Amino acid sequence: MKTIKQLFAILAVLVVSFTIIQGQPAIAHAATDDSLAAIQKRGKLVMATSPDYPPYEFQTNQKGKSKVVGMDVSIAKQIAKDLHVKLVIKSMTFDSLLVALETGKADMVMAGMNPTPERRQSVDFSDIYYVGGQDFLVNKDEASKYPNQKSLANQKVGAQTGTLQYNLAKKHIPGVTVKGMDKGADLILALKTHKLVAVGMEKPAAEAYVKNDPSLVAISSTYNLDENSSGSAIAFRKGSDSLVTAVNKSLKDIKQDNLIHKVYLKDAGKYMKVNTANTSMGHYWTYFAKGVQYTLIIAAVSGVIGVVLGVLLALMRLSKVKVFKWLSVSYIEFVRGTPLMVQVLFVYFGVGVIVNLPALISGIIAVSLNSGAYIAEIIRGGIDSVSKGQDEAAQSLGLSRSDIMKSVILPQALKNIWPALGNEFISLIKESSIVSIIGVTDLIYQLNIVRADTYRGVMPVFIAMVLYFIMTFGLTRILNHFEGRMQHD
Amino acid sequence: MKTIKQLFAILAVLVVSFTIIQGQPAIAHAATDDSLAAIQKRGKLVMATSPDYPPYEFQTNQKGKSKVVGMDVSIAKQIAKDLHVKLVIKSMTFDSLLVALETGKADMVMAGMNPTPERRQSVDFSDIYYVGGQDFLVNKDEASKYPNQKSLANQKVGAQTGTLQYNLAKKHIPGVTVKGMDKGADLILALKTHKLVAVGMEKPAAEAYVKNDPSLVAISSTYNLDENSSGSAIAFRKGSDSLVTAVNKSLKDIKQDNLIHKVYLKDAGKYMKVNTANTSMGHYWTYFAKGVQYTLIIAAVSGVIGVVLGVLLALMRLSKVKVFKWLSVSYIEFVRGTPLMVQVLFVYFGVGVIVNLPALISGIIAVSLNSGAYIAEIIRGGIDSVSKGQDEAAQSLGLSRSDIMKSVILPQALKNIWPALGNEFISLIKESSIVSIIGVTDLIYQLNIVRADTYRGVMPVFIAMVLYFIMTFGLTRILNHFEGRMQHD
Amino acid sequence: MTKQAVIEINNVAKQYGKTDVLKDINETVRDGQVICLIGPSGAGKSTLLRCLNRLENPTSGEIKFDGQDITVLSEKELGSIRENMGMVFQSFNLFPNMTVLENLKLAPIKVKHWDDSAAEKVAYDLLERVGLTEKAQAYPASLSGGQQQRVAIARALAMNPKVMLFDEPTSALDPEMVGEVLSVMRELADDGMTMVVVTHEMGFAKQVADEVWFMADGYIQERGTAEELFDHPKTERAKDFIGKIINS
Amino acid sequence: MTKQAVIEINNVAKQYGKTDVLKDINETVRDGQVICLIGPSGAGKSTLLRCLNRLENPTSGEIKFDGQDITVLSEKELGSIRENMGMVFQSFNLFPNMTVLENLKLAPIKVKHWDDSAAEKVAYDLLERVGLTEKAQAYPASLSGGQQQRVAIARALAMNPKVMLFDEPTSALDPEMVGEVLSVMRELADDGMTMVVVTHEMGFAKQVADEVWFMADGYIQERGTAEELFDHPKTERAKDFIGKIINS
Ligand SMILES: Nc1ncnc2c1ncn2[C@@H]1O[C@H](COP(=O)(O)OP(=O)(O)OP(=O)(O)O)[C@@H](O)[C@H]1O
Ligand SMILES: Nc1ncnc2c1ncn2[C@@H]1O[C@H](COP(=O)(O)OP(=O)(O)OP(=O)(O)O)[C@@H](O)[C@H]1O
Ligand SMILES: [Mg+2]
Ligand SMILES: [Mg+2]
Repeated sequence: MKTIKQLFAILAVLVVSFTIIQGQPAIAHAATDDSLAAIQKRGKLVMATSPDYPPYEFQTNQKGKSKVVGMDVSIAKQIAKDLHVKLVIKSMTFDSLLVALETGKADMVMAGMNPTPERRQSVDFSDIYYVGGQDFLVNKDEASKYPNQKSLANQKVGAQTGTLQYNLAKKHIPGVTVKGMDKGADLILALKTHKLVAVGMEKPAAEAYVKNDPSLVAISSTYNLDENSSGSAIAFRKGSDSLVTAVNKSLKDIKQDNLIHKVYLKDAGKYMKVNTANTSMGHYWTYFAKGVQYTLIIAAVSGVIGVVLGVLLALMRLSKVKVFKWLSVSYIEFVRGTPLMVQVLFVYFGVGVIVNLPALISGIIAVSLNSGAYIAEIIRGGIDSVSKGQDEAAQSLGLSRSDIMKSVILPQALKNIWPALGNEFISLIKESSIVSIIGVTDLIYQLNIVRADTYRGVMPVFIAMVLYFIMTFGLTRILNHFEGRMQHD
Repeated sequence: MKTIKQLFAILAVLVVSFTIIQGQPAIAHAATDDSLAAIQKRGKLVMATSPDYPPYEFQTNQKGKSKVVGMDVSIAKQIAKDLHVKLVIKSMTFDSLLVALETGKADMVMAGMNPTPERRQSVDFSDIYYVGGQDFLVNKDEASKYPNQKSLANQKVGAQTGTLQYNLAKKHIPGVTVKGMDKGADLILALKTHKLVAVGMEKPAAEAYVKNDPSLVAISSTYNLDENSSGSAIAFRKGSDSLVTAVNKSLKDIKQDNLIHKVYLKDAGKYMKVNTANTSMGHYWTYFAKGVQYTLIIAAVSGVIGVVLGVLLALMRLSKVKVFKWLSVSYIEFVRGTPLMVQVLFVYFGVGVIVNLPALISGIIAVSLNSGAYIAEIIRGGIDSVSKGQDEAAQSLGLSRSDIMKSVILPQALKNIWPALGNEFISLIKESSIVSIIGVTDLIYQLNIVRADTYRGVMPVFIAMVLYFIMTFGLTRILNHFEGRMQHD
Repeated sequence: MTKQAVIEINNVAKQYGKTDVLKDINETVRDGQVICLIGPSGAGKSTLLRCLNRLENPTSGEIKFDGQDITVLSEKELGSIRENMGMVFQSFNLFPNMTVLENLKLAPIKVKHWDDSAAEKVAYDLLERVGLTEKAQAYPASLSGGQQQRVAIARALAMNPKVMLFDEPTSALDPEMVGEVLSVMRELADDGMTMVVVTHEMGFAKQVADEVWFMADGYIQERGTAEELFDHPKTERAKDFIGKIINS
Repeated sequence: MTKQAVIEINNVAKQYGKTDVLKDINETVRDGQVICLIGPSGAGKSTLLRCLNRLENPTSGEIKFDGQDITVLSEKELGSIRENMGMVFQSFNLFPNMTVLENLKLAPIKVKHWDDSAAEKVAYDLLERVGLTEKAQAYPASLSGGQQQRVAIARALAMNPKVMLFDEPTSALDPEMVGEVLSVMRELADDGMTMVVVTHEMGFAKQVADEVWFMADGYIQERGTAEELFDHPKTERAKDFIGKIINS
């Protein structure tokens, strides 16, 4: 994240510089620095931030109301207090922050921002108030075994693929095996399940995890990184010397009292705890509900199409026209001989070449085509299961082929295949789970989102499992009910 | 990639600086600049590079021999020619390049390297020889519709998640919907299937794609980026002024003749073509072979464990001990009521909490536990299918319960369930595809790798499909053979 | 005066793959005759019967019904022949998804396109004839074997056929139910119905049959009245067989 | 002098759920007697027979075999009783996964722990007795119904039982095969085997049975010689039933 933020910031600066050079009316680059006076006159200090980077700044829900909190916010409040003004917080995306500063929409920017040389060219920075640095998370029960970076030599260490942490670990820990994964939650899980001994992470993030999970501890890295790349400072419009000086005074006091570690981070941690409490499984029920909904939609639609297709294929297979028969047999055998997963990929990518299909439609098509083949075989089996005597009795009464099918064979076949058809519908619910691989938001997909969001590995899986069971079990019951009503004997 | 490379380089520089400050014996920072003379005396120019960044530099296989080629290599050759020396290429990881330079292991570094201010602090750079910039890939048939960045307003544009391109597009194209995906190949596919109208990409990468795929064209972006972030230059040890001057002269000639675009990139493209030719599906057979191997291993091992488990569960279900019966029924119903996919996740993450299991073992356990439940039902069905008369006849002869099971019921049951058991084994081959989601290198997983590697979406899927069909069809044949041999009547 | 021939079987042969089931059958069934067909299992009795209404098609030879060769009829034209030939099976073959009444009404409505009330009237008449009026609304599964077979006979009669074919109508029945079915068949014969019956009920054959045919190895080996055939069989094959069934 | 009682049935009743199938049975089978059990379908004949060797356990009452009450035996102790009571079923129930010889050898080897050659000798003796020596290596599926039933009888005899129970042994057979099975049974009776036979073959009953029991509605309604019962049934129930089976 930080990496991307940095890049963004660079670009933002470039764009801003460019804009200025182009002759846009630049605001208030006063030669005489009235920055502090102006604020005190207005009575409010506008801070721009991007609240998606706990514990620096993040949103929290309290009694249904969203609020920006975090270490940076605490510091800003202290500064505003020292300046005897009110603090106003403006939230925006990270890359808009410096633009907001330049265009006078904010007086300062606090967003865990590193005072890189590029940025220093376009804005002023306060003193560095916090040096994040790099940590490793390890399991508490192994903390004595892995007390420091050195002890990780020759071990398995995880990091997000393509991040600074990944490369640092690879480069600086001798003999290490660095295991890259995409999601932070997966890394934590792998750590907790002892698939990894440590996970490299930026210090504040690591500390956030530790606060949320008592079974983890953070150990500091001993990478040598320079403060400008890893420390955070407050950004101001160029030439806001009086404001910077005032703010630095506040920061100095904050540092002297060690407020950041003693109070602000702890407070932030508390909010994060609240966040976590709010985000217990119950809190995510909408996610699961959406997943269940999609799963049922896919199963239902595919089931209906599958039956239509199945009847067609079964009639083709029983037909006397060789080509139809052959087509149907080939189709059925091929579909039943290959996994649904590969069929889903094939439809998504293959049919996609011809027409542009959303993932959901692709998924439904693939599942329908698949179940059509199975249902065709069930129907054929059902027709075969009606004793030959029934057909002969009907024939010897002089009934026509189509009357025999309609009045004698099919009604009995339907009764006979009802259980098999029911099983197929139940399979559909289960097999629709496979469409998650192409990004359809079914139950499995939603489960993975919840897993990533809550850092909890097993619980969402278990809940999904129970939900699936409820669906299949419920359907079984419904089908049994109808089966009972079809009995004549 | 470039983003990561940059970060790496920064760190490398930091580390190198640190090392030097610590008093390590620094090599040959001669006050008098003999850099050029030394090279000419030795008669060879050592270039360090990291050959994984086509078309800048990359490895190519020709007649089985691996060789570093690319635009940078062509330029270096020209430089060496101009200096009347031989070119020696040393391959290493990107982050070791500047270290190699500082420690005298190389005379220059060419690796599509951006001359950032940080780097300039520790090394000297030549003039910028190539400005990569940012491109968009669009479909050739829509090229007239989307001739430039402006035309992409309000459209769907793709980029790799978390990259510069993603953020640039999001920020600078009005009304755009940026669709992030993990893999380049998936983006291209989405583009070609018209799920996207354009894909943002670094210019050289975009050009590489265009060279490989005649249905795509690249259009330049109009982002304003500064050369130091997007241009490439050659790095030298600090103070190599004479060498830099000589090299700049060569570069100037090269630029004058427009050799880079006219010759070098085209040559690189040719090699990439060769690469692509070599990497036709046939070339990837080892990937598919490995996938088939793993798929078969998983299916076979799970099948064996499943049968053992199935017999156990079936006997428990038929036993008179209520607890056994209840346990078995609950297990079977729950497993059959939930998708294998969620079971795989559950075992991988759930059982992983207790013991540390590799993905392959987790996958096999999940598939075994799953098939055990189905096999148990098949076995129970088989035992039920033996007519009650057989049991009564055996009882009335005075045979003991266990003798009846062993000599009368089970042999007949086995014959009856053989087809169902066969179907279950065939299902196993197909269902093992699901373990790919936890990273087991089965056929589906391998298919995805090939897909990413070859930029070809449908072909690998199709091949995997055919391979699956061959496996299931082959197994069907084998099973039929054995079934034939079991017939007494 | 010999009555008019209803069914003429000329040189009929039937093969399944390489096995000859019927070898060279030449027989005539005349109006109002009751023929009993006996013979060991596998002799080809069912096959011959099923050839008569084209449930099977003979491999060669011709079968004339009312002078018309039915072996050359297309699938579509068969309906009219089959209307005139009722068939009753060993395993009853009632339609389990319909009530008794619906079983009886189905063919008149679908084939003869009668309206529902006409079909219902005939159905009730026939149910009375077989003594099952009170079972009209029952499903076949709730009936005893004997009752099912009587319904099956009524169902065949609903089409008002000229000939009735019976394939071992009582051999799937419990002994105490055999009588009720045979008595229905006896009444039918007394009413002058032309019948071909595969059966081993010698008592029935002796009482009702105008002619008994003994079939074995794909040929009609012997033909005669019940007394001639049961009491004085001429061929060895017939002697052996009749010895066996009387012996029990 | 009345022979010694082999089986004594005292106050036996049997319920399935709420339906009373056997209501109060009190009978005795003496050494060497042949009993024929007749009665309408569902009367409880099979149930009574199956109670005799504890394939079913009576709900109340006692069944003594050689003076020992078998209704109180545990599952394990039943083996010794069943060795002494052979049973033959309507549907033969040969083990299809074994040859004829293996069918015959199984029980002697597994239950009596004979060695293979001793079992084989006895098996061949019995096959000769039922006239099927040449089928020793055949699988049941390749035999006709009559042959299968004869093998089933031999298999039961291989345990050298004191009593043989038959449950409609000929009713699943084609008519011409009934004779061969009945003649094997007749020989068995002539050799003095104690037998309880559920059958409707009146000829067989008249020739062989010492006593015929007529069963209906869960009771033995009437008991007597075959002549008494078939020709002069006393109860209405018996008259009706016997009328039906003679009528056919
Ligand atoms: N569809 C068929 N395909 C092949 N062989 C057949 C077919 N139908 C009958 N057969 C064979 O034809 C022969 C005569 O059969 P058919 O049913 O006509 O004998 P049956 O005299 O009616 O005997 P049963 O008294 O057992 O009914 C038998 O050997 C039988 O196996
Ligand atoms: N296991 C069982 N559970 C419930 N009811 C049963 C069971 N076995 C038999 N019955 C019922 O007990 C009654 C007597 O059955 P049983 O088989 O003894 O009659 P049966 O005299 O042998 O008749 P059949 O001549 O048809 O063989 C029948 O109504 C039957 O439905
Ligand atoms: Mg027949
Ligand atoms: Mg019975």
